[in-house]
Amino acid sequence: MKAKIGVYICHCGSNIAKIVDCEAVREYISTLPEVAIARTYKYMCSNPGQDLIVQDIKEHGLQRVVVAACSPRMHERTFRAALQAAGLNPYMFEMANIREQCSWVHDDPQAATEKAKALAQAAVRRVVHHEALEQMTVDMCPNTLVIGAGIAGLTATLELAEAGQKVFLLEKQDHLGGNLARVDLTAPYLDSARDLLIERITRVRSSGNIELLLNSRLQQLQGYVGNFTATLSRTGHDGPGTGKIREIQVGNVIVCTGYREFAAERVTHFGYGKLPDVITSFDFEKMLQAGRIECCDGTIPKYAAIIHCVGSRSAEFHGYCSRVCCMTALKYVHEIKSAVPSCYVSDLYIDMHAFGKGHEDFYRRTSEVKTMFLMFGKGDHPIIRSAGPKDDCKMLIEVNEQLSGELIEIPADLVILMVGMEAQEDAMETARLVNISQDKEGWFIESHPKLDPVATTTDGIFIAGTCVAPKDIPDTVAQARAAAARILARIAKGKIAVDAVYAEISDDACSGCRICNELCPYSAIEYDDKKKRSHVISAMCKACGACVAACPSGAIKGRHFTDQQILAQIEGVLR
Amino acid sequence: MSFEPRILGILCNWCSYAGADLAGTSRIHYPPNVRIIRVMCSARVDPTFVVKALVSGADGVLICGCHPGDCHYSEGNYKTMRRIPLLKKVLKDFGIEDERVRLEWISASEGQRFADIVKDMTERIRVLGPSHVACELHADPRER
Amino acid sequence: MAIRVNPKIIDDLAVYGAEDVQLCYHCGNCSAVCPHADEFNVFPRKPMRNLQMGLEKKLERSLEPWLCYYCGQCSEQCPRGAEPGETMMSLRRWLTSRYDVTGLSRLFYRSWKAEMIAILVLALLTGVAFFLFGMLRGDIHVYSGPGAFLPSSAVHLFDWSMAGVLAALLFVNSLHMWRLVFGSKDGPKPNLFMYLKHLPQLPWHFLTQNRFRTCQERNGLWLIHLLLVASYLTMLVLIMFFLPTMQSGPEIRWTVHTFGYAASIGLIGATIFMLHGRLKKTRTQFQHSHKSDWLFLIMLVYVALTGVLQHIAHRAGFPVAANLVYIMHMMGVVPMLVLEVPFSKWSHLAYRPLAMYLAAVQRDALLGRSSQGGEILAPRRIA
Amino acid sequence: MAVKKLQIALYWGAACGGCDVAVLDTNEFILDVAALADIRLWPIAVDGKYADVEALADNELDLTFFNGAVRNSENEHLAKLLRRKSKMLVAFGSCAHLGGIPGLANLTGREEILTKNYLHNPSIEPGNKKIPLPETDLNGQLLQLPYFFKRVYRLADIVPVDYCLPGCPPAPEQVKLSILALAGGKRPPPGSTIGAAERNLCDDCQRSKSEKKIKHFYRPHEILQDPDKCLLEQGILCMGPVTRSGCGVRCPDTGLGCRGCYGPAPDVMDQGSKFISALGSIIDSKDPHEIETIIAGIPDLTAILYRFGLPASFLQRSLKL
Repeated sequence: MKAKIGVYICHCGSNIAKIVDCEAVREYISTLPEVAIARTYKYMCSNPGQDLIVQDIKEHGLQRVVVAACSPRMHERTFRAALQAAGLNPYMFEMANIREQCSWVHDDPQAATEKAKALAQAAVRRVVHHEALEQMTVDMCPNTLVIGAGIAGLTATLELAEAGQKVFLLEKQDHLGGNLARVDLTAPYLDSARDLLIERITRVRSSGNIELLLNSRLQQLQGYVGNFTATLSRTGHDGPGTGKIREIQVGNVIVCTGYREFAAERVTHFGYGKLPDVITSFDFEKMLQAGRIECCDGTIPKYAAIIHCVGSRSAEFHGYCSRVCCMTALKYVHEIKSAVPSCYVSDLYIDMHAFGKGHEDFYRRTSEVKTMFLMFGKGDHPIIRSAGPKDDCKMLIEVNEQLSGELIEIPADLVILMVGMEAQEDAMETARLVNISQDKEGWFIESHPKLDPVATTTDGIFIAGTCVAPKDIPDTVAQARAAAARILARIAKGKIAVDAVYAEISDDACSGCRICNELCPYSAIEYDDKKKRSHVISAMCKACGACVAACPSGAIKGRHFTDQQILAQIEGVLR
Repeated sequence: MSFEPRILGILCNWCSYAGADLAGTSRIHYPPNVRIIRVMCSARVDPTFVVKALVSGADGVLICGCHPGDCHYSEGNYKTMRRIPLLKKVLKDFGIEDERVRLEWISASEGQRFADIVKDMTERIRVLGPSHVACELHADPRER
Repeated sequence: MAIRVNPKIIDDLAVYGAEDVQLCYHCGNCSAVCPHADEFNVFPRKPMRNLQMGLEKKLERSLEPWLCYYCGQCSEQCPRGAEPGETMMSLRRWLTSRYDVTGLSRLFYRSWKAEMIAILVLALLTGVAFFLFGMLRGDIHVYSGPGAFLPSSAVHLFDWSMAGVLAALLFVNSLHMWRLVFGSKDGPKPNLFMYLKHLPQLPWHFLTQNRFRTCQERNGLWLIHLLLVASYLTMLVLIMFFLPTMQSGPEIRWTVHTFGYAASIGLIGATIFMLHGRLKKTRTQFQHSHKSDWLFLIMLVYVALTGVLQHIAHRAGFPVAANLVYIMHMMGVVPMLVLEVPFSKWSHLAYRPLAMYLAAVQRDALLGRSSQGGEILAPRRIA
Repeated sequence: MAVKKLQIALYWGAACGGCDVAVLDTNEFILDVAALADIRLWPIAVDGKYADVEALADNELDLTFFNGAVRNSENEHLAKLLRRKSKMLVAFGSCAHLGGIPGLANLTGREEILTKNYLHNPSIEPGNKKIPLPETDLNGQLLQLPYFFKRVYRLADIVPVDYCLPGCPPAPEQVKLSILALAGGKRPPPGSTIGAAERNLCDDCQRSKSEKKIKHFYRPHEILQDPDKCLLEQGILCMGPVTRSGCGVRCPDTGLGCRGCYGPAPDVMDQGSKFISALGSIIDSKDPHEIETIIAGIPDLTAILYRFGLPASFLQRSLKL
């Protein structure tokens, strides 16, 4: 039975028509036996364009549709919706990309038209083999697992709990607050970190919907979006029930495991660990929280120096900028000047990144208190040596100052190293447990850096805060709330549609060779010992097709990307 | 008229197909000899597709995937990284020039790189000349 | 060898008027907009940088503050309000105090009360001295001619001796300036030929302040300044060489006095203009006025006015009044010349032309050295 | 008159005779066949001549087993002749079904084969180094020889084939069952493969199968094998996963990787390229250089992948002919 196919060639205004002779393509395509109707139109993606398709489906009973226009990444969803509106299964549709990959990139009209004909014919040959596919819906467990109880974890947990949803807040340490708990004041408005946290921690402890699990770690995560089973274990050294294993059912997971500060001793030329008065930013925060700024021997420093980009923006450690240390350094200048007005503060930086709200004014106010700002080159690094007996300071910092072009020596009694951010040491393990990937620096990879920053390619796993990339508190809180909001939106829908495109194994073809079993990065393929057959969990399958290509008995069929469809398309495009 | 090679391009949806689209939006011109089909991941490319393309008259096959480590499905391109060399080792025994089948890593932001690779491959295959794989495949066995 | 930074310098310079220099974050707009900055003298940014970092040695050796005529464009451009123009002005004051070997200049700039006391004491001394001199030798009723209260010959002698002392002081300080600029061992070493080649620049800049013209084409301050200098020089010549005729007879000797009147009008007019400008802050360079600026202008007006009064009194036939005003005039002139010229703002009449001259010599020396492969002091391209 | 006996014929093209022996291996069963049927042509066992076959009426033969590939004009002639004469033509054994071992000749050129065998062959005395030609004048008489094709074809490339009975040689058990099935009247759908299962060897292979991550390939004699663990997992190239079952897992049971003689599974179009896909997936390395060394460790990969099915593959032959 010859399938009735409608082919629509789009002018896209002049974007395609300028180079590709759409009429010639239409004529050629109409000669193909499988094609019932072939039309050209100015803007297929416009409403009248889509109505054209809907009318043809209704009047001529078209069973399959091909649109030769822009990239499927652009309007495949639009046209599928049009088919659905006309009552035809949305997967009975194929697009030929004759704009981004033809008219826009070729200047010879004749060759471009020939190519457009081939691409259109390939789509027709492929769509002949398309099958109707239905989207599966799975019900959604409303509980959420939040990993990490820093400012991001606390914010996300409260957002969900106060919306009436059950939340499991998992924290590997024995206290809440994460890295923010180790900080005294925050830049640029110098409000106290303690106030930010205390308010949230009290609300977390008093909320009925939150189950707080301190000293606990994620052991294993199985299942798929809406139906995860998380196995947790308590790691507390003493506490009751150490090592106790517990299983919980959750619908979504938010990973906000935060960051680890860069180990300053790795930078040998700063002498951290050898020179007692060279301390890291977190050591200085402890001093601030204790309320006294003093050198190791208890004396008040006459000269203080702050060095930026320790471990960040450097070839041998981390290339990225850790974003928060510049403003934190200026915060330290303010705190030193207010505590010890007579102290001369010098600030060694590569570039002053004052990009956020109120940062530039903060930077200007720091200049007004006569801080000596010294710029050193990106590849260069200052060297700290202890001073001689006749010097009036403990240490001397030698640096190749860029703004004056001079090699200078700076007196310093106290040197604060602004250590950058690094991925947590267990980030690799966390990533493997929840099946998300890491970039080469160890930060988790988001689904789309601009359009989808809090989701990951693994459905149901969200990421927020500094575990994604270095960022300051406002961005972290914004991401935490974004993740929580997306989960609330899903919970509100109740059901979750699982994509119709996935792989499936036919039982009578599978010979149990198990070659496909560990190919799947999402472990969506299980082996049934009794029946000696492999089976794909369709909800977890992301339709990458690795197993479909690998199955030596051709038993795995990639829905919407079957061998038959692709081979037909290949033959069609090489006509 | 000089020989115009016909090359099949099999591009992965998340990186190389997006890169080819970027070449389009940035109006980076390249020869029209490569005709692209889209697969979800380069791991979906079965070497049988490449062989089928060669016997269906393709003068060259260009397979593109994400750079190792960037794969949308985290490990897909590693499989391609192993299948294509295996295939090329076999094709050599069939007398098919090594440059007719080519594997390249192209990220979604490398429109220019995709155009350059297409230009380079088209020129190399134009030099190699048409592929004889398809012709006299089904010819009468008796011809001398 | 690394140069030691001195964070205290910036506080010292605040006294000389550089309040906002720490706001500068080195965008370089000021140097870009300055008509006189070039690859050898990147100012005002470089001096401000040395000032921020407290590189005293570098500041001392720099001629750049003198190359700036404070047109004020840089301060208008500065995104951070760091007033680079004002900083250069304060650096000139600091350099004047640095060049001065006696240390008085430093004292005067640091506390204007000390300067006021010194002026008053000196004024009283001169007043008493002249008065006694006049009472002993001459008749208060006689202004000029034989038996005059203050005979022009005596005043003449006094003027010349004071000029000699002044010239000596200025010469010593200028020599100190030269040593600071070229004395250091790693600095450029000009040869005699370079000194001679550029020698004509010294009188040229002294008389015309030509550089002031190029950066002033917008508001004509150069013309007024030129008028002031011309008037001052004419008055100097008249007093130094034609004092007897200036002082003689009640009738007006037009051949000399016309110059006198023109010079006086020029002096008073220009000074009033400057005073008005500073009071009303009409231009960028008049926004901040250091005490030494006020003192300098006030004394100039006082001396000019008393000079005119004394002349009128004498011509109108009031010899006693003329003599008294003459003493008051001298009570103004002596402190102005003795204190203002070598130790305060007026010393720029010597240092500026010398700086232009030395800068030209320095440029040749640097070009010479660079052709022998030496490192040019021009800004290094930041890698 | 007596019920007409079954008219059957067996012929061998470019073959080794193993398939005919396989028919004999059915032991006494062959006697029952002889009783039931008239064997009109069986060059290896019966004295029928070509002329007798040409004398037959069309479709007079009920069943013909054609084993061996089509290598020269004589094989082609007989293939066409037997097709005309028989109702049911069965491609018997790997050579007829896929091209078999002779098919490997398609990797080298005709001239190369003839010069190697007739000129450089060490066993030829110096005087006799001559390449036989299709027609030679031997002292006044015209001597004709079959024409030596440029490459080897499977039977299905020359004439339409009703059934394929894979195997090199087909298991005697399968031969018996096939004869009974075809003779017995309840015939499977035409064009299908008989005497083999629908699934691959792994289905019948008793070895335990678990995670497949191969760092290095070995030839069977190079390692001490674990008798009950999957050979592929031990690094021995076994074509089992991509080859139809039905042979009783003869090779893997003896510690030798399956050689793929039963041909690909029903949904697989090219046995060699499909196994490349599977093999590439289970090589355990992410580093291009390490991958290179692992692949270099496989001697003569093409011959292993297409040992029996070269003419049946998409490419069919090397371009070096």
